[in-house]
Amino acid sequence: MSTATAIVTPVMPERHYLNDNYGIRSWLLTKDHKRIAILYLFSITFFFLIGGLFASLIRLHLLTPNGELFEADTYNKLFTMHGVNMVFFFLIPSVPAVLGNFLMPIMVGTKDLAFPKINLLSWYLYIVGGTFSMAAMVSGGADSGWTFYAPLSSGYLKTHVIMLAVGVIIAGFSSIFTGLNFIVTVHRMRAPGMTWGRLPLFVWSNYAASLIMILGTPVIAITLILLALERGFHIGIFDPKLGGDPVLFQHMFWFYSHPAVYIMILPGMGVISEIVPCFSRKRIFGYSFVAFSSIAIAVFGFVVWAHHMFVAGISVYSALVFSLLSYAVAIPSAVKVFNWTATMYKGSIEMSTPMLYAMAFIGLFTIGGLTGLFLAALGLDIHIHDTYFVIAHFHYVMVGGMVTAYLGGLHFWWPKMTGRMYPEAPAKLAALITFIGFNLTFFPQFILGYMGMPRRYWAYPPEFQVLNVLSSAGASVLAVGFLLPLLYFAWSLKYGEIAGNNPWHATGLEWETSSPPPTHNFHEIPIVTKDPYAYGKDAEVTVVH
Amino acid sequence: MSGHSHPTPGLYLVIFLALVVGTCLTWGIAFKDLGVWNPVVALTIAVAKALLVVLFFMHVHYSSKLTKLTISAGVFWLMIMITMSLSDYLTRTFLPQ
Amino acid sequence: MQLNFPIFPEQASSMAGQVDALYLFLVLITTFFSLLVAILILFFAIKYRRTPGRQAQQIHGSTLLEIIWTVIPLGISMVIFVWGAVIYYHMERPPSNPLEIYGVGKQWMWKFQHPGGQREINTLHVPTGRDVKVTLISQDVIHSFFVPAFRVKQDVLPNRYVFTWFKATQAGTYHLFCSQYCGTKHSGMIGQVVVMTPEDYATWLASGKAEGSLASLGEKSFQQYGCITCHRPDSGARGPNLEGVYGRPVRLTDNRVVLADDNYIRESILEPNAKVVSGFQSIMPTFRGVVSEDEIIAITEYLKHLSPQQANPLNNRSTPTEIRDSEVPNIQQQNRQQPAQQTPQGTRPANPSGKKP
Amino acid sequence: MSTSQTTTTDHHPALAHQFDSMEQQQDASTFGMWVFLLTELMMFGGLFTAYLIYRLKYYPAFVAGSTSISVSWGFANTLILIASSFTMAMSVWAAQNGKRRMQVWLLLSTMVLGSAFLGVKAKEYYDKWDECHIPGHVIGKGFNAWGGCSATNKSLGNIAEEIRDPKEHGNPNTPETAAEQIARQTEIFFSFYFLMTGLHAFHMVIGLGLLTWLTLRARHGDFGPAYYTPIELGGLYWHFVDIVWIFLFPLLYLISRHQHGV
Repeated sequence: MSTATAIVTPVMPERHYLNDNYGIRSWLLTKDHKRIAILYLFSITFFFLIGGLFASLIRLHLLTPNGELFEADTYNKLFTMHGVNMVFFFLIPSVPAVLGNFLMPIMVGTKDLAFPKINLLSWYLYIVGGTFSMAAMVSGGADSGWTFYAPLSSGYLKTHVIMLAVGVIIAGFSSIFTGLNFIVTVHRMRAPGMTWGRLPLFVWSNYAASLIMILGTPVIAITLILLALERGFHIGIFDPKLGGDPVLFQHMFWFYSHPAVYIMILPGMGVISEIVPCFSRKRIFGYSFVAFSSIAIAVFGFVVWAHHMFVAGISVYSALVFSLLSYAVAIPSAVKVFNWTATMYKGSIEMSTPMLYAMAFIGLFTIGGLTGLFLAALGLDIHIHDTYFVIAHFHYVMVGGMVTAYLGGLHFWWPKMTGRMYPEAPAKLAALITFIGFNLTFFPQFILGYMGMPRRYWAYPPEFQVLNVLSSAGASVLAVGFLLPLLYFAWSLKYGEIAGNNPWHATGLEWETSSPPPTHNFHEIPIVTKDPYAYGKDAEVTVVH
Repeated sequence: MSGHSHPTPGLYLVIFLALVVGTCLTWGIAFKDLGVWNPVVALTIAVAKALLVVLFFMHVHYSSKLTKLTISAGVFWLMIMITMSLSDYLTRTFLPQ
Repeated sequence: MQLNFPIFPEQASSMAGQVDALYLFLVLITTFFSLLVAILILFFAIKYRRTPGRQAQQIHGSTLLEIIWTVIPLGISMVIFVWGAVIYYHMERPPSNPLEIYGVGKQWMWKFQHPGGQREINTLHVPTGRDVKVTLISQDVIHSFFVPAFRVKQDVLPNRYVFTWFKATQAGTYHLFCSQYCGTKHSGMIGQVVVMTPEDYATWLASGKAEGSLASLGEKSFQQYGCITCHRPDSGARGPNLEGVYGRPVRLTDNRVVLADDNYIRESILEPNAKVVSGFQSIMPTFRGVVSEDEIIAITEYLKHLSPQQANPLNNRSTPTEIRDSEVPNIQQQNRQQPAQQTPQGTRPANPSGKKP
Repeated sequence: MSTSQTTTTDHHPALAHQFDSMEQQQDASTFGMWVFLLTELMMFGGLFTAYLIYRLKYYPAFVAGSTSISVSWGFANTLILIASSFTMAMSVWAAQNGKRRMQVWLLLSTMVLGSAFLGVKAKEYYDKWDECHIPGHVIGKGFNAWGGCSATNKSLGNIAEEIRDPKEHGNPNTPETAAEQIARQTEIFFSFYFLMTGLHAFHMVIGLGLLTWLTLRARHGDFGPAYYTPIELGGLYWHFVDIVWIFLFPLLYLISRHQHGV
């Protein structure tokens, strides 16, 4: 087995998962987790572009205060479809279903996930769910907002809410199956010697996210089923006119949808925990604290949901409890940020593209997380709830955090997935453009929100225009930053440098196998004898065959 | 750890009879007026029956700690959902003074 | 175009300063920690950049550091929690002797009713220097009453009264937004809050074209819907006498004691069988779909005037559980035998005016 | 498949390529099933939470609704389902001990009992249809807690019965009587009744499908002491569905029965 060094020119392996067999059937009926990851990569990119297109139209519309570009109904459909596409069809599956699917089995040292057929089923469910949501969109759209609040969505709107809800329910089951596969794989499929203390942090964080997927997602499924039934058959569950309670919908919705933001961010944190040690040439600082903070976030994430409902008419005492618990989630997040920072201390830092994204992540996530404290503080949340402050906050976490981490991870493992390097210069440029565009887009929204501009407004008072124009200008920069990688990734498939097994000289089992890996990941199942992130003088020998 | 040992048909039969008795008990007690205790008793019997099914029919008594942990986690999360939702509903009428 | 570019909202209520203080404190915290992390990252990235011949120094971690950066954020966040909770508690506590205004939200407008009978749409006039309590309800979906300059917001629910209160300090005109997405014209469900000095406000009240006070409107409805035929003070009444009921605890048939507040009265009109007063049959028909939210508000106001000493029931009581049995007025003294079978006529109120709503 | 020459040990035909041994495969599959049942638990849990909140809110209506459904059928169904759980557990035992014929017979009896359960359920649903207790105004003849559509009123509890009022229809603005309010609120009870038992019955139908497949494989002789994972997983699923019913029975059928008798 050749270890990539500066002297030996890397070569493509003769056979790998991409050329093992050919034809459309070999892809659509594949049970190989790596191919399913590639299928996911293409499909979530599609939904990301659709969602991004809607975002651009929203920002374009908000250039002027009086709602001159679209009708109010159209605008409402735009933000609904933007939210649904991005949350359920991009953010939730992004890192777990693409990078996680590709890497989890390799990282724990096994040939595949525990249930390859269920893994494929999960992709098909995703596609069916996506088809429903697209169908709802092309047949006229839905304007319930991605939060589907009853009784508006169940009794008042005349759009395709049921179809959209069915799409989300089906996509939910896709995510359940991914989570189930990850949990069983981590528990039961680890290579000899791969103890829990030797698991890469990417595995830990995906494991934590999987816990949320399997425990939370069924609740959103049943909630949306109830909503669809109320809408379709006029049975009274949430609509007060029929005797229901609209606040109950919010409880049940946020029981999933709050933890769901950790489904989105936790795997992203896992990516960062891989990139930072690799490009600092240094062990992760406080491995066990980073690992357990993921689990802590997953568990605490379930007991804070009503902080989305402080003004919704919940009990005062309940609000106090939920506010207090919300701070419990902030602590493990802070622990992670400090540990990543400390990892860089006295490292040997190489500023390549994944590292740039990781650094951007740490900074933007810090802002996103800290502004979460504003929203958890009861008296302050009353004012900024449902304003652009909330929008800015969660975009800092979701785009500044999650999407940045996803892009960083994609760059980091691109050579492993395709066997070729992406071009470094345009990639660094794209990272920079994304960073600038992102801040320009979303920072003004914090101010807008505190000024009192409510979210989901088709028209707004003129004094908010300057900040909105700034934000829209930033969005156009951001769009460029997001489109560039599409171009150079495509270019690299043909013209990229041959990567070799381990272009980053990283540790971890995925770098021990060839790039791209063979169909069954390893020629021989590895026996693990070293801690993860064993950077330093014995870095090159982590695996004994 | 009893490894792969599993219960015998005799034990299954005993469990089955216990479940039947439990069901009859639930049914019988439902017609006695126990005040607020009616649902409590009914649910206690239901929990006991469910435990019998889980431990023996589903072999959890003979399974690994991981399985037991998995089930406890499920029950724990269900309780979180129920109690924390109710924490809102049951304290709504209280206003600060 | 004139460049109108504020970055901080106006402060026009007694609460605004408190909220802003917490906000600025958090801005400081955020700036400090964001800068700390950003500077550290950039400093490390430059200082420890990869140079030939220099190796990274392996450090496994430090439990002491982990404890420090767990405890410090925990401490800071507890300060924020307590601070935020105190403000919130203050916001949720109803003021004593406020000016009571009722608001009804519907797709896509706000309707307000003043105690003097003045009605407004999408505009709310309030005086400075006085606690104003706005009791809110929605006719359809969830809306949210949001006045940024006052830093108040409250989701307006269908089927249930909620309230918010503020004390305006600055005369002026401020935005009123609906901040909970409520359908097509969500962003059109806006209005203004006009804050006036008490003198101007008095002038405005006097100039308003009110058809009589809210309570007198309520009295009219009370008669029009035939409530008066059963809810009479005499001993032959089929329903409880409502004089003096508002704001008092009442005992129900199942021996529970509830407070006869706005929500209870509304529920009793719309779902009369839900909480029946002890000693009475549940024979009252429901007025769901018959009586409008505005009329319910007026009737409530009328009942309030029938019990003037209890105009603000919630101010002198902490929780319903503290109501002692001795305090429960005995309004079932006129308890009489009900015939087992009611005739259809008997169950429906007589309609003296003869006109159906 | 060029590089899959890794497993050199005994290769059972049912061993999937990603597992090293049958033991690992069984372990992983059983654990996977449990994780799946966890999601099922949370899904039913959402319904149970909502049920609980409305039960607290509309207790009299829930009593009226509950007493209108036949406790005898519910009781019988509970016994049937418990018996089917017993035969299911026994069939797993038979598979583990290599008793092929017994296995098939036990699976078949489980299916018969499961179908009997669904049959009873269908009968109960039909009765509710007949009494116009289908909530909503889309399916059936519209909800009418009076059983008004078939003019026989045997359904509501005595709260409504005592003060029953044959009010004239037509004017939507006529105020409802007290009895009608309870009747209207029982619609929520029936919403939950149909949702919970419906979701449960849906799981039963899927379970019957699984059992059919298992029976065919058992007849084929696929299962024995060395390999019985599918039948064990089917058993876990079936028992879970049984447990859900163990809770549904008291929650739906037995609300304040003592007030009203059988």
